[in-house]
Amino acid sequence: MRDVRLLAVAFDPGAEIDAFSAAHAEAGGVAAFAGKVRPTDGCEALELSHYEPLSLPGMAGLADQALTRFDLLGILLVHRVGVLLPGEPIVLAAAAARHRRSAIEAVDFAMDHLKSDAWFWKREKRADGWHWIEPRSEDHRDLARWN
Amino acid sequence: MRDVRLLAVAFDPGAEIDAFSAAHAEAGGVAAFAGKVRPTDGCEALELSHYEPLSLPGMAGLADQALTRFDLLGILLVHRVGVLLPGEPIVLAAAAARHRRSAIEAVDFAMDHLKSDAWFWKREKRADGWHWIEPRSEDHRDLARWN
Amino acid sequence: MAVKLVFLGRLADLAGTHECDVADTDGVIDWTDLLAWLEVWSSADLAAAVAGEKVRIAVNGALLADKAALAAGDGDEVAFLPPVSGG
Amino acid sequence: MAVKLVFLGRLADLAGTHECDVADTDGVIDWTDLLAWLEVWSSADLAAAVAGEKVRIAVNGALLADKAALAAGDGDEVAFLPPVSGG
Repeated sequence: MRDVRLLAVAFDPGAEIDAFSAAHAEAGGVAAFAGKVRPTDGCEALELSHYEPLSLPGMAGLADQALTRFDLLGILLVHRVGVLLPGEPIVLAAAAARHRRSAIEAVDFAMDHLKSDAWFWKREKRADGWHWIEPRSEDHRDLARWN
Repeated sequence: MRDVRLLAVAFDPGAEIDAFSAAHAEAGGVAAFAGKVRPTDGCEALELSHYEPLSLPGMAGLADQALTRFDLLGILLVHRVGVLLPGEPIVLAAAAARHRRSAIEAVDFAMDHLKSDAWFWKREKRADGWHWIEPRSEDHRDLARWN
Repeated sequence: MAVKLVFLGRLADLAGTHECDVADTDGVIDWTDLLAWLEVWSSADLAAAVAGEKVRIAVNGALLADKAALAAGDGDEVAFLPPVSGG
Repeated sequence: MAVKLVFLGRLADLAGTHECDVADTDGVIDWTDLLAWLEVWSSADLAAAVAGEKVRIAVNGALLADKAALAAGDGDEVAFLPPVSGG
């Protein structure tokens, strides 16, 4: 089962994980990663923009890739768009599987792709205004692990 | 920060993950794995017994190992004991870190050790009575990855 | 009728807007027409940025393998996509 | 005074109980005494199981590297730990 959502309002990762786990009663476990806006480095707000004709199909395609590549019963990908405050959840990836290694690897895979291979642009508001966030070489190295 | 608990009553992994995430506001993300009793193969109940003079110090030592080995801000290990019904959560491992790879790897590490290197004995109730669960060679292979 | 242009990320800053219409088009706009139009409508900087090798182009949500092959007609949406941000 | 014995996992089934006391002990119980006591109190099967190389022993929560080095006195707790279950 694939559940892929772009949200313009705040969400609760724990509640999403519980609901996802309940929807996959037959799974032995659920792995998850929830990323949030770090309240550090003088970041006052984070804006996530996207191009929906690519972002949503891209997330759905990523979910399908994970379902094909790992032995999963289900996958959940939730991504915020819009302006977020420090501490707010940005992204949640969760995978349900009979065996824990499949679930953990699928979350690792999904996060590496969501972070650097999905159609999102981010800018940060600091005391001196908005700053675009560039691609990071670390993300590309992470991504290359799956080739 | 280390939070290690043995619980004799049911718990809610999503609520634990949210509380853990809130306690680590400075983390960029939280990775987690929640394992539950699978309602398959005719399992009617699962009993987890432990030897507390070893089980709780063992979990605390595992948490400390993870804190030393990975770049974490905190780790949460929760394990049920007693009789559990199908669908009930057995175990939750969560890690908070500045970077997602550290958090995901720490959860992977903690689960491999909790599953086969912790002082828990399990037996399953089936239609014909209780059956002890033996060690699995797959678990030992998973564990050997960290040596 | 018109071709709709959509600017993402820092290209929106450079263009001064998230989207605009290329109105009064007569038939199909190709890559050369588009760069010329952007230069007049906005700036040479925007045209150069859009032509940069790291900027991808999508027409109606489909990425172009080769930007020079662009051919957009009335009702089409052309999106300019700079490199996405890291985690 | 007594030495407390604790049986974990399937050893509890074999012993018929989770724990018992070795009462009226006079000084220290060593490995040979213990096996002899288990055989009389329960069965040769239990003594053989406890002596099995996969069964670990802890005294007051500290694992013994060598079971033959066991030395338990009044008030001590000796736990018999079979291999733990898999995931």
